Amino acid sequence: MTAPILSLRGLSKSYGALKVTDDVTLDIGASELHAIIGPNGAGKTTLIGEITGEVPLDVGQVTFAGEDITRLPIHARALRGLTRSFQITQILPAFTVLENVATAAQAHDRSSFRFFRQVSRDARLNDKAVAALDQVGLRPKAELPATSLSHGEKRQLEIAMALVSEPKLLLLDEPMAGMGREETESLVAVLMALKGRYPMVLVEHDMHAVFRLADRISVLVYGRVIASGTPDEVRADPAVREAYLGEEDFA
Amino acid sequence: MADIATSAPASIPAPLWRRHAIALVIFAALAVVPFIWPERYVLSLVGRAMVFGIAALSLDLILGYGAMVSFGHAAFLGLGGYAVAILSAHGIDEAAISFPVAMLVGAAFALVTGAISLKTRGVYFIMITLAFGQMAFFTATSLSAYGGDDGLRMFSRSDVFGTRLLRNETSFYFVVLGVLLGVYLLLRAIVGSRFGRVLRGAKENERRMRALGFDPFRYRLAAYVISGAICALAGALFANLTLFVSPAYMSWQRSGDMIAMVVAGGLGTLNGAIIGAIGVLLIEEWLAELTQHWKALFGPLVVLVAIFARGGLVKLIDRGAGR
Amino acid sequence: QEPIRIGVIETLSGPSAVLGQHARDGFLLAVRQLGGRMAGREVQVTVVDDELKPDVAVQRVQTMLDRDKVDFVVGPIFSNVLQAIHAPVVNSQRAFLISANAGPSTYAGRGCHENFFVTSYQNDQVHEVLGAYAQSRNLRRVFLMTPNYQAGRDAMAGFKRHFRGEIVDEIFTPLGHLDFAAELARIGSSNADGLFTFMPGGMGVNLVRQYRQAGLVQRVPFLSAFTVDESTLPAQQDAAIGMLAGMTWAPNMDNPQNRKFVADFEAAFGYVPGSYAMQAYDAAMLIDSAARATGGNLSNRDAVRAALRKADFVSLRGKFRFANNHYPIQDFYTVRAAKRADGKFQTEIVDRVFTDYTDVYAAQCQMRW
Amino acid sequence: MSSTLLIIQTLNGLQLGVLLFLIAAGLTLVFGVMDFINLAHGVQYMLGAYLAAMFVAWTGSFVIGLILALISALAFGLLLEIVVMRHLYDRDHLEQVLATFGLILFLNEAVKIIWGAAPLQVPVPDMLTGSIVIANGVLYPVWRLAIIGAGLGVALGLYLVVAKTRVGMLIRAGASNAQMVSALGVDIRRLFMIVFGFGAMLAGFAGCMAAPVLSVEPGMGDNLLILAFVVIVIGGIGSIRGAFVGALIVGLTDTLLRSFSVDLLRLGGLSAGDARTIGPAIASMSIYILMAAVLFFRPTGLFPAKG
Amino acid sequence: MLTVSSLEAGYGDVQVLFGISLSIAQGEVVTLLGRNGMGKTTTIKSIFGLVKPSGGTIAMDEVALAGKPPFRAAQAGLGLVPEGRQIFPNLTVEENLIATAADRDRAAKPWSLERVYEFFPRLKERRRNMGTQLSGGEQQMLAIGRALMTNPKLLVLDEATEGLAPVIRQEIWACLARLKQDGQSILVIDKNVDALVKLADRHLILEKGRLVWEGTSADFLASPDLKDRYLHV
Ligand SMILES: Nc1ncnc2c1ncn2[C@@H]1O[C@H](COP(=O)(O)OP(=O)(O)OP(=O)(O)O)[C@@H](O)[C@H]1O
Ligand SMILES: Nc1ncnc2c1ncn2[C@@H]1O[C@H](COP(=O)(O)OP(=O)(O)OP(=O)(O)O)[C@@H](O)[C@H]1O
Ligand SMILES: [Mg+2]
Ligand SMILES: [Mg+2]
Repeated sequence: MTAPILSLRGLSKSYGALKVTDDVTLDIGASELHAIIGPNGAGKTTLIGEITGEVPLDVGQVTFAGEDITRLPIHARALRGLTRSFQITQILPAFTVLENVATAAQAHDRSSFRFFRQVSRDARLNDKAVAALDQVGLRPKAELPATSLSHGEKRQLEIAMALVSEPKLLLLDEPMAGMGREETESLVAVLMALKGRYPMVLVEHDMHAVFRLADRISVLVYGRVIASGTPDEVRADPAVREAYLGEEDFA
Repeated sequence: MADIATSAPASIPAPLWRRHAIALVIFAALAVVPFIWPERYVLSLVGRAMVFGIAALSLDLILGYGAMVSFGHAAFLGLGGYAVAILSAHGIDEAAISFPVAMLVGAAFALVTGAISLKTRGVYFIMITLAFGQMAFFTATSLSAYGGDDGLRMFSRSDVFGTRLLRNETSFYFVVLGVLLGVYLLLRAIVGSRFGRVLRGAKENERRMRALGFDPFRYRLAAYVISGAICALAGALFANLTLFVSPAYMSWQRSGDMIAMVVAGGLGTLNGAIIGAIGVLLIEEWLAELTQHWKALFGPLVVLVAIFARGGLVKLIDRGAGR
Repeated sequence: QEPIRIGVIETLSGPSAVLGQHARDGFLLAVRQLGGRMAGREVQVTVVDDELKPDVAVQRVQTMLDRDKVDFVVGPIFSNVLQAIHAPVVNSQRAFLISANAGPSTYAGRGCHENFFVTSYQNDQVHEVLGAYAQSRNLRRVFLMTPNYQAGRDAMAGFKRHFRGEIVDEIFTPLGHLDFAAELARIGSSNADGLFTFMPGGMGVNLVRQYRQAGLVQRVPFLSAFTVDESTLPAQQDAAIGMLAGMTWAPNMDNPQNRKFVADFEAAFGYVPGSYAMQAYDAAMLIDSAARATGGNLSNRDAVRAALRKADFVSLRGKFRFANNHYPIQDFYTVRAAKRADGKFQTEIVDRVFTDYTDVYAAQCQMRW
Repeated sequence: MSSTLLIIQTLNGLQLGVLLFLIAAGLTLVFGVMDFINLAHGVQYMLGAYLAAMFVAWTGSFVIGLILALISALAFGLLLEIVVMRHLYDRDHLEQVLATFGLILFLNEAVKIIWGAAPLQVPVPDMLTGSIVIANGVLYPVWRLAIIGAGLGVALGLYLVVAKTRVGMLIRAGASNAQMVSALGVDIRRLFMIVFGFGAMLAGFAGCMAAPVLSVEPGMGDNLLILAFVVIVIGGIGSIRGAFVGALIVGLTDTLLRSFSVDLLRLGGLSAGDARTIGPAIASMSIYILMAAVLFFRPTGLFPAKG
Repeated sequence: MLTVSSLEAGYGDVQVLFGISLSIAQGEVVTLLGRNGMGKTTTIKSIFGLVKPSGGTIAMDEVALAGKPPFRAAQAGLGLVPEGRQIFPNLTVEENLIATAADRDRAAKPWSLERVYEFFPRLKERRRNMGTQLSGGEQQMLAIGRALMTNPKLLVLDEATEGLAPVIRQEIWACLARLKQDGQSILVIDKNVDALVKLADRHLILEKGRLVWEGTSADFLASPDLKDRYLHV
């Protein structure tokens, strides 16, 4: 295995008596799609927060692309290519769909301390944004304010914003939640296409998607990694079946 | 607690031509005033309204586009005024010196207080800016050497590169109009720029902006400093207009008046700030002529604007023109 | 014939509105008694509110001068407003400024101006009255308390001008101060045998009532300026009875013009006039005297000024004349709050402290006439 | 700086704090719970004082006057709610600020038209006049103790209602998501109306309690409104407990610094004259400095309402 | 029980629903299917008065609801689990459950705190936590529990299993099945068509704001092209 893009060493975090992250050590390979699954409240979103810097750690170390980023603030991590989508949709509601994506592109395109040129006519940003909207199928809605999107459409918008952020690693927190079958299918296709290009961490409860996409899966229960392996290994693990998968067959 | 102004209803911005049409009408109207009413009191009334227009524009930048409700903004007005008046008391009457100094003073005060205030959000921000405004107010009150509570007189308007340009009422009027136009164009450019987009984005959803890689604090602070400098410039003009500065220019009521102007005119539109400032001052003046109990009329008027002109007077004009 | 136009600018909104109301009503009463005419010309009075905002005051005065073409500007109550409007009016080449209340030192000495007249007093004088009184009554140890602003500091300075005893302590309270519990505790625990204070408006109402509630009235006599007067007595009521103040006049001053003034005023407006009303009334009479002296021709400014300087009118104070700085030379009294037979409250004259008193700044004024 | 003086000043600080709490409580309730910024709270306090002055003068009895004033304050609050406030609940905070700013202008002028510009007064009720000895040689006015008592009672009652009852839960829920509360079967508008009316009555009550100590005059609520905002911001918006603690801190800081700042500065080595001029300036700024400091270290106040 | 006829609604000038008519009988479980953005949520919001309908009628047990404020719908017996959870962030879990609890028609077996906790043990563990401190899935459970605590005659779930772990999702299906056995009427929107087919009696398919198909589970299974055409599975 080549050097991992992201490595977590001994992460721990408690809220009072509740241990949400309990000595998590994990490596994400430079080209893999790594799924993290686990019951509700297991600490998956919290783990993503710890990686991006939103949730301060009690102990542990986060190394990204060979650099220790444990102490860096959120935006500095984002600028280094750590890109996330949110489980509970986070968009810029009054901006148009296009502006939402163009803003994401702007973050990675030179300084934003520019006071005079009209940004709405900035072709470089807009072109990138349009391309991303094409990929997720939101192009027709580009000029609408983002609030007027339906729930599922907002999820697609989040993905588009992640795509233009020049990610070195994509952290996707339940991107399929709230999407219909068709949209899920097309998102799976999008992620399939991206798979070689970006390493990804995917948190998702849609097992059909996870088992099709993931190279490796880690299972988080009560803040601990209880299993880690290929999809087949994980699917076969009785502990995982009991804690998470249940009776359903995810062939 | 929900952040101030994030709950504003989303709206598709008015078409470009209409936005410019309103601004065009305003500036054209202001430009012809001296030809129709050359009387001094009209020039000084409208001049005062324009000075407040500049101050309101500066407030709209942070309030309307950045959701930073500064409740101490009058402090900048006062600081700018005191800078000019104190320099003048020491014999420096040159605007080319005193105006930049005023702006620097405003910017410096904004930098220091902003760096502290911007740790907070929403109503907490409102109150911490009020606190700094009050400190400035009490400091001015205890400046015995410069008149303290009674205020400080200026004996003449500032010179401009040695000329007495500002002493003529009409040319003073056009200078103020020119500054208003300049500030308007500057801010119009800023809010549409990359910088402006980050500012607006941070108002919409700070968490999202951070995750995209922006540090909202730096942009907000920069906007706050720009705003403070511009408002201090308004203060410098204000001191020249009234030939007098006093702590009363910095009172919290005055900051409240400025917020009311911007909100009544229409938040985050720039046009609204100008319309609000001019509208409020002219209506006040007009009502005060009608009756001594004019506040009993003005108050309900303000309430009606708040309730019915959703989005302020510009929205009302927009809707009227939209039919 | 063109009417004589007079602009009256007073504070008519906010907590201090009552003072402006006294002044306005006093002025309007005078004009009414004059039958709305001076020297045969109709009088047109414009009353405006300065909102206690200097810039608003400048704006409104500008309008009076340019649009209404007023011949006289009368007012205001507060010094900071006067500071703001002084230059625009006195330099207007048209109008005279007659202050019917504010009398700051700024314009009494070197800053005196030929177009500026004062019908009230120089501010310090009222405080001096109490200093002199305390001195004459052998109060040896006096406690001073004023708000923390220029007028407050001036008040203390004025008091000390004639007082030779010991100043136990000085307190500056914030302006707009409401609750004096903390200060009263200090006064009570000091061994002062008198308190001198200057607490205009609502501050004075609170102080007087709390002073009474704290039971200090008997122990530490209460000497004040602009704290116990007809503007505050309706709220202080019994709490103020017996407290002393310094003034140039009181409603019970015994002369025919004053008896008529007080009676007419109460009939017209339903409350007891205070010194603010008296001074504005005198301002109107002063203008009337100048109009009469010039035969109603106000276009010759030098003639009008000369007539104003003569002050040829019957003041409610009995005698009245101007010093070279256009501030009055007059008598000063201690007055005491009292309840009248009809249940209303007023101040009443106790002692004359100064006779024909000129303010100390007049000597520095370069005007000679 | 004797110890009796310190005791009295502490009591005074406490009393000022309690009065501030009475005003701040209604403000924080309406603000925190309904997410409504009501600048008119200060004029509602003023109105309470005016009503008390009027009714006490009419009836000659403080208690009857107080009751009538409270009923009228409540009725007026409900009227305001119906005519103005309810159109603004789902609006931007700043539009609420604007509308209630208009109400301030109107009501300040209206009381002047109705009751005149001169200040009015309310006598201290007979049974509560005078002072009592609370320690060796320390006298304290009974009425001020009554204010302290009333404030403590209101604090406790409010805390219990908001934190422990279902009505309390509903109003907190309504603050965060009124539509959802309604969709679950509660008439949120009526609930808000009641809360608002109650807040108005609390403001009125504060006015009634203050009237015997302070002068009743137009604009008397304006500065106290700002102080009340300082209090709830220091305490943490929406938290009754925060308002209480904040009010006491502000009351004590203000009173004690006012009394002792000059002495402290002199102890610090300043000359008497300097201390006398700087001390009061610092004292008037003290609560603002305090607030800025609190917010610097705790950007959402001392007791942020959780969530 | 619930009857909707010719419902029209939209946002501002944009019309989203075009003449929707549907009815749900006592004890029935009905689904509302369709791709993203077709108007499912808007239909629910209109029924609850969260969006003002521009035309048509809505009646719940004879009570006319169109144009009425939301609480009328709830009082008439509708219980909502909204899209996006919308739990109260500043209340604890337990307070979220209690605050709006009601038993308006004296249900035979009313929902109580204990019953909800029994149903979602995870909630019991977190009952002192504030709403915001819950994980996404926990919030979802809480939203369902909260609606059940109003003892609704018709339970309306908009994407109620979104973001839930498979085991929990299975549990919720099982729970809905149990509720159905108890005679609870349910209107459900969900993307797990396969599970819904087993559970529900009838299905409605929305396409661009119009009702384009209606039928029983058997009908649905019998015409596989439906999925392709409208749901694209
Ligand atoms: N600020 C907080 N204070 C206290 N507890 C918290 C806080 N934030 C999260 N928690 C708790 O931490 C646990 C983990 O939450 P997290 O959101 O990481 O779960 P998750 O694995 O993403 O679950 P889901 O799949 O349901 O989204 C939950 O039990 C949650 O209640
Ligand atoms: N607040 C709003 N303002 C304007 N348009 C809106 C708003 N909410 C939804 N819409 C639009 O109405 C249409 C229907 O939305 P709705 O939320 O009802 O869809 P849905 O079927 O529930 O989709 P999803 O499965 O994604 O939740 C969409 O095209 C959407 O863009
Ligand atoms: Mg999660
Ligand atoms: Mg939906």
